[in-house]
Amino acid sequence: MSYSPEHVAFREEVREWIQAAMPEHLRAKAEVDAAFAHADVMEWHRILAAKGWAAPHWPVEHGGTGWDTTRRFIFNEELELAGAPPLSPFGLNMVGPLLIQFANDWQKQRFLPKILAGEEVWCQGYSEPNAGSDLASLQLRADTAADGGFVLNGQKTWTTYAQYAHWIFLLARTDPNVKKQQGISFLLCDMRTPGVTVKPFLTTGGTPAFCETWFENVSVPRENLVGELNQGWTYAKALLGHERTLVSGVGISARTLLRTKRIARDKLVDGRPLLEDPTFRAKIARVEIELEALRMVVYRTVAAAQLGHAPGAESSILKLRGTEIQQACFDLAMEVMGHDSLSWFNRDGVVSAREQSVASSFNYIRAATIYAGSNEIQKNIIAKYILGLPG
Amino acid sequence: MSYSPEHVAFREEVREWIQAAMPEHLRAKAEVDAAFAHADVMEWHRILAAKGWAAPHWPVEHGGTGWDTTRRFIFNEELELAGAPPLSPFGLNMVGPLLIQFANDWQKQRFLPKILAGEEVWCQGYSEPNAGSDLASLQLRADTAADGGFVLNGQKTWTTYAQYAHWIFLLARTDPNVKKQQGISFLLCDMRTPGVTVKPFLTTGGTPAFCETWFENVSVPRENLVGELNQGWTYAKALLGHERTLVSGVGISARTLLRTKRIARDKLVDGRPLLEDPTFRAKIARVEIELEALRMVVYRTVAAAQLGHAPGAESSILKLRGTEIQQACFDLAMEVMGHDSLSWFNRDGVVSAREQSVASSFNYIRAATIYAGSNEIQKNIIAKYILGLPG
Amino acid sequence: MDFELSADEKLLVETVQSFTKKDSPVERFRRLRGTELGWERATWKQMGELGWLGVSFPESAGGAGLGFVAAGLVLEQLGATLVPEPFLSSVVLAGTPLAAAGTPEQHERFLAPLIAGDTALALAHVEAQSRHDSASVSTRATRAGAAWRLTGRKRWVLDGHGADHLLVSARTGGSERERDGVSLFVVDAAQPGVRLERVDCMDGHKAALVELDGVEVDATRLVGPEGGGAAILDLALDHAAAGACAEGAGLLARALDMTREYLMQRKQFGAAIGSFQALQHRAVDMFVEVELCKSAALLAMIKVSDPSGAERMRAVSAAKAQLARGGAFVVRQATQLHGGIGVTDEHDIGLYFKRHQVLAALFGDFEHHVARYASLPSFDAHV
Amino acid sequence: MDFELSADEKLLVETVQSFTKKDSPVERFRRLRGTELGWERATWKQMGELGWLGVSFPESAGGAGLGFVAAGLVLEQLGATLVPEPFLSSVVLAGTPLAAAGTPEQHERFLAPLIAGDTALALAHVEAQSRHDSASVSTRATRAGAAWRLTGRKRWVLDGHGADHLLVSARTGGSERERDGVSLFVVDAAQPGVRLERVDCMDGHKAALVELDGVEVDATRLVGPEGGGAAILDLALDHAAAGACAEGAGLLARALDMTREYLMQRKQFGAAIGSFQALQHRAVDMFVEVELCKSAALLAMIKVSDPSGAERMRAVSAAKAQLARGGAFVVRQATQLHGGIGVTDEHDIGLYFKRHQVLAALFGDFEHHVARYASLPSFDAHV
Repeated sequence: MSYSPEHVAFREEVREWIQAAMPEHLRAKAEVDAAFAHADVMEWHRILAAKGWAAPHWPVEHGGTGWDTTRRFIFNEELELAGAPPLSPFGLNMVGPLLIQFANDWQKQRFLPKILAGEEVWCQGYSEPNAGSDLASLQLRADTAADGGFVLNGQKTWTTYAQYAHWIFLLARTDPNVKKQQGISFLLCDMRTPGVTVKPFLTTGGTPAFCETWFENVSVPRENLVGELNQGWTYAKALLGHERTLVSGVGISARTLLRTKRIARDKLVDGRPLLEDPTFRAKIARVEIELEALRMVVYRTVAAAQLGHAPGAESSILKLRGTEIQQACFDLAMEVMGHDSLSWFNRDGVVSAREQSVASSFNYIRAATIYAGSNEIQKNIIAKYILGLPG
Repeated sequence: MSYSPEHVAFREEVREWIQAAMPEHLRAKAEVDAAFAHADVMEWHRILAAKGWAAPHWPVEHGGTGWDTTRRFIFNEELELAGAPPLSPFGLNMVGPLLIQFANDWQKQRFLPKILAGEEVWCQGYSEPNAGSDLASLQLRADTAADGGFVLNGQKTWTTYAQYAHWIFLLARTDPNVKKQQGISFLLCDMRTPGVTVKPFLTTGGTPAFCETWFENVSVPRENLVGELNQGWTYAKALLGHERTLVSGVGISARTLLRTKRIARDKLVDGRPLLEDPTFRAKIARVEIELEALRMVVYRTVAAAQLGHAPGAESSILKLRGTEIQQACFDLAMEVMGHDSLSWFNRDGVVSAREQSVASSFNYIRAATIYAGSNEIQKNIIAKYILGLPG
Repeated sequence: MDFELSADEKLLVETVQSFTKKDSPVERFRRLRGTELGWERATWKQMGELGWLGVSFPESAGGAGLGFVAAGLVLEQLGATLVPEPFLSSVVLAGTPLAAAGTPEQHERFLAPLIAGDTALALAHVEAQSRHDSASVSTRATRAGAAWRLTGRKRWVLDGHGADHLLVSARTGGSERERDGVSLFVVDAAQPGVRLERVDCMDGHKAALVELDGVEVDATRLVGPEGGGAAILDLALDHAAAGACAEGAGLLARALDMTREYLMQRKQFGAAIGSFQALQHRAVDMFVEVELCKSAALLAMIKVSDPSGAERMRAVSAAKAQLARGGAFVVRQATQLHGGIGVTDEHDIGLYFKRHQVLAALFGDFEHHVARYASLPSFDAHV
Repeated sequence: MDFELSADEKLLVETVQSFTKKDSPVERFRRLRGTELGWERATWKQMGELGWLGVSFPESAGGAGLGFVAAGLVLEQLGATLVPEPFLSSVVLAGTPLAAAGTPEQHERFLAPLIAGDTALALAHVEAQSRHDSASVSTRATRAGAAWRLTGRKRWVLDGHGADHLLVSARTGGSERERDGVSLFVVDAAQPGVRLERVDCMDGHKAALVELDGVEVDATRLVGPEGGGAAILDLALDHAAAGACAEGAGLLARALDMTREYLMQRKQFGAAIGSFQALQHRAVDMFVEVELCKSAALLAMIKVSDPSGAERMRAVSAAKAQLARGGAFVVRQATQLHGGIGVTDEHDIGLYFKRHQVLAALFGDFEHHVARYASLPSFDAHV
């Protein structure tokens, strides 16, 4: 729990660099917790990439920083405290590590540098209308073509930010005649290939985050098959495990609590800041205490990783409780806003800049307990694999 | 929601009668919410019986009062407000109504008057060590004897207050060769028959409420079979439904909240009553609000019954939420007591008389969500029969 | 004790139900939320003709005199399909103070056309600093001869963008948050000096920001006694809160139904997901909260007309707190159990989620009503 | 960042674990709770000989100087099987202020025999009106020449019935609740004027009511500066709270294990009840709370020695609140999932339920620690 002098110095270095490197217009948005546009995110991605800090967790030979786990943790904390735009996870955190682990050399060289540089944007093609929690029952067909390549037909859904993506990594059925987990392959598909249609649709947050993506006779060359044919489920499962620690969202929650306090500080009720109300303070404290306990779980996970240990049982609760806390944070923000919580995408100034996107996020954050393996599925997994309860 | 003038006058009559009829030593206990002994309960039972008010809900021909549902409701509210000892439910509310519905004339004449008068105390023999939630798998054998009577062998558990009981009503297996629900009969057994052994044991509340009861070659005459042979499950199910509305415990909860407020009123923290603390008031209010909503469900159920309607869907939540609220009330009482909540059966005066039994009840009340069909079983039932969700 | 509906009430419920089913299913709301007004004047007129808008006003004020329960029953049905017409905002929130405190002439001029469905009324009482305190009014009304001149800013005037008249709270005396000195005035929305800006609300409804810049009204526009508006506003807010509970009860019951249907229809792992015990028990927990919300709302609908202010406040605060907390559980779990589609704008459940959130926030939120409940004399009764 | 245990710490944990397994399983507690003392002096002596009682005291005070984490690790293991010896009350709660503020002579006289397991110490600080406020002290200490004379009543002196020495808070100056003016004195339990009454606690532990009637102590019995006892008490209470969290973490982890075992072994409807999804998910919810309690407790164990009082209070209050709320969920569900046998005194789970309740109530309950957490400067950091 105490940092070495080197780590303290590192924190200083990171903080100063962020302060210097973050462009004024991004800083202005961060200052009031405004929502970042896709272009903002990519701009910041390229700034980090230029510094060599876009993917600290990647191996050095692929452009990682070689930092120890504590440094990576400090780096994330500082980004969070500065309110920097969170980078898109699909390339850096999802397909990237998977490629590093399972792809061949050509694939690594073709894809990793552009992910790192923020030159190619990725999205994820897993879920289908009838394959959500029961992902293994997916039906998107990848038939083998004469040239050994694949022809895709079918539909993916919840392909978040597909409208911006150059590439999609997807699970497709390459053998319909075996047990459902066994006939699945992991493919990379250029979104600009003829036959790919993307239809963004609104989330309940009123933002076009989700897409449906159709594939009609879409050609995917054989070289875009990752790993072995029909082994895609294995790779995906490895990735899902990785995603779990990703979505604890301790940073988002901490940022949202701070934002809530700032709104409460500025919200004068008959001349007195709402933040001084003991009832509110206690309500916020109750959530913050849970978050602190969860943050300690993250610390322990990070420390164990630092020592080369596999994540312990405690890490499995990160997605579960982390997403519940994210939601509780936005509940609080809405409550603090009072009547202003009603505001929905009105012009600047109707509510304060800091409040502008709260209602949207409050709605969208309901997805956190659903995506990346719903919390019910997480509980099934923990019951079975950690508690060892009978099937 | 408004009472007729007749109902208002009735309330006045009941209130005055209780005030006059309740002996001083019972009133003194009620005043400080002290626990009532079995003898206290039976004394009060006989006073009510002498007035003809022991079983208002029974048909007039069996000693009921003929009151409409509203009057019965008012009567209960006044008993609750006076803190009168709650009568034992096993005779009056459980086996009594069942006998009225299913027994033959001889049985009615033999048993009902003594239940009413408080001359014979009853207990319930349903659960067994391996038949709890899955009650139908009970194994207590009732073999047919040469004279047509039965011979009981086996064990019942959770036979609450069996140590005081003259009679037990029980479910026994009379045919082991059919589907488990079908070979069960409903028998009445004299607890003084040779071969019956009762062993009381302590609850976590430190009180000897529970018993285990063994039957070793216990003779039960044929005349003590209620209804038809092997039809006992049907009768028991009817009774379980009745028990559900009984255990909502709105009265207990209201009384416990009042008690909590009184403790908080008397608990001076540096000269100021804890009841004035806004945080406590809000905490109590949150539970009281839920209780008020539940009370309204009771009102609606009562009103529907008044009009001769079957209990609606809403009545099914009474046991579920009612028992959760009972527990929440004791949580509050413990919190208010602070350090004094530690006290466990110490001499009078270590804590105030009103606080004396709180910790015991706080522990024992955990049973409320378990007994009378655990809340999990209730949820299974509601999911299936009310929400119509698939098996 | 009798909670059976009267023949009149039963008929009313059936009529509204058949209207919502045929003429205003959720798709209608979905379509209208994108329009400028958000609702339709023709439908409003139709509601007036059917007698719904005046159903709870006393006959002396031109209403049907069926009591507030009748309005609650209408709202419960409207809530079930998210009917967008401004019944809660216009009839209950703004109409109640006018009916209760208005003169016969004011009833004739402002309430009668509302009851007929010819006009809409809005209550302009929220200010930037006021939160849930009806006496926190900084808008000022100063005398200008026999007339009054109003200056100030109001926020979140529900359905104010489509209103013909605004009932405005303004300070005619007293200091900042004093209960004495608040007065109510009817202002024409089209009057000089009134600036209305339409704003969008989370739930697809609309509201207005209102600027009053020396708006002049004559003495006939003062509703209730000069300086005695705070009590009238409290009455209005309690009626609106009870109405929100009624609408909420209808909304929540439908959200539960939709969830139940989804659980039976959606298949994963080769079975309807409604066969999974953990989801079944969740659905039961939702059912419990819905029943409690319904019961608490009914009590509030009955008691809101109680001559004892304490009885009124007790029942309304209990119901509103129950709507906020129990209802939040219901819509959150409804969303969760719908899975991915539950968080898309394409599915209706999100509309129910949003409307619940707004109903829970308006007219005093959870903490406000819990604190008020705990401050009533009844809380210390028998202690 | 490094949460690995040192070799010393690992050895300590293993030693305590093997002791609890072999020499003090739950049955031992069950047997001893019915005895007058509730624990055994021979075992206490054994613990002293094993070096556990001084593990966290500084070497300057005769301890092993391993830091508070070591004491926490011992407590976690003792909590798992409900070992009844007064480690928390005597070593942590009463020992901490003596170690922190005592003179070398006082260490020698009062701490050394405690560390050796020859004596037990108890802290007498609770009074009828004091609740969680260490400065609320009405017991008075007045000067009598070079000595002090103590008069007052103390309640719920944990394990005071078996203590050889009492550390008593008494007011030497200041008014009612002033922080200045509280002093600490060591009193012999057997001294004239000291009346101890043994009382039973819910969790099977014992405490004492203490009456001090002009008890005379000389100046060598004053611990810490005259009038400066409140800060020392706060330090003691925070250490005890952190210790309660550690003991609680061990207790909760075991309660979860017992529940898991029961779910796998108990059969109903022809299957282990642990195969029912609703119960599985409940067990997972318990698991989550246990992990959070463990993590929060570890943080408190580390930070309680932080030179910054604010850091200490923040971590301790967070952990104590988590123990109270999260832990309550765990023991309540553990009871519920055990069904009928869970509410009998014959089954161990009820013992865990009770001990948790007491640990949650002592040294500041949920509301106290939430309010304190919210009042710290860190709560407003960066805002």
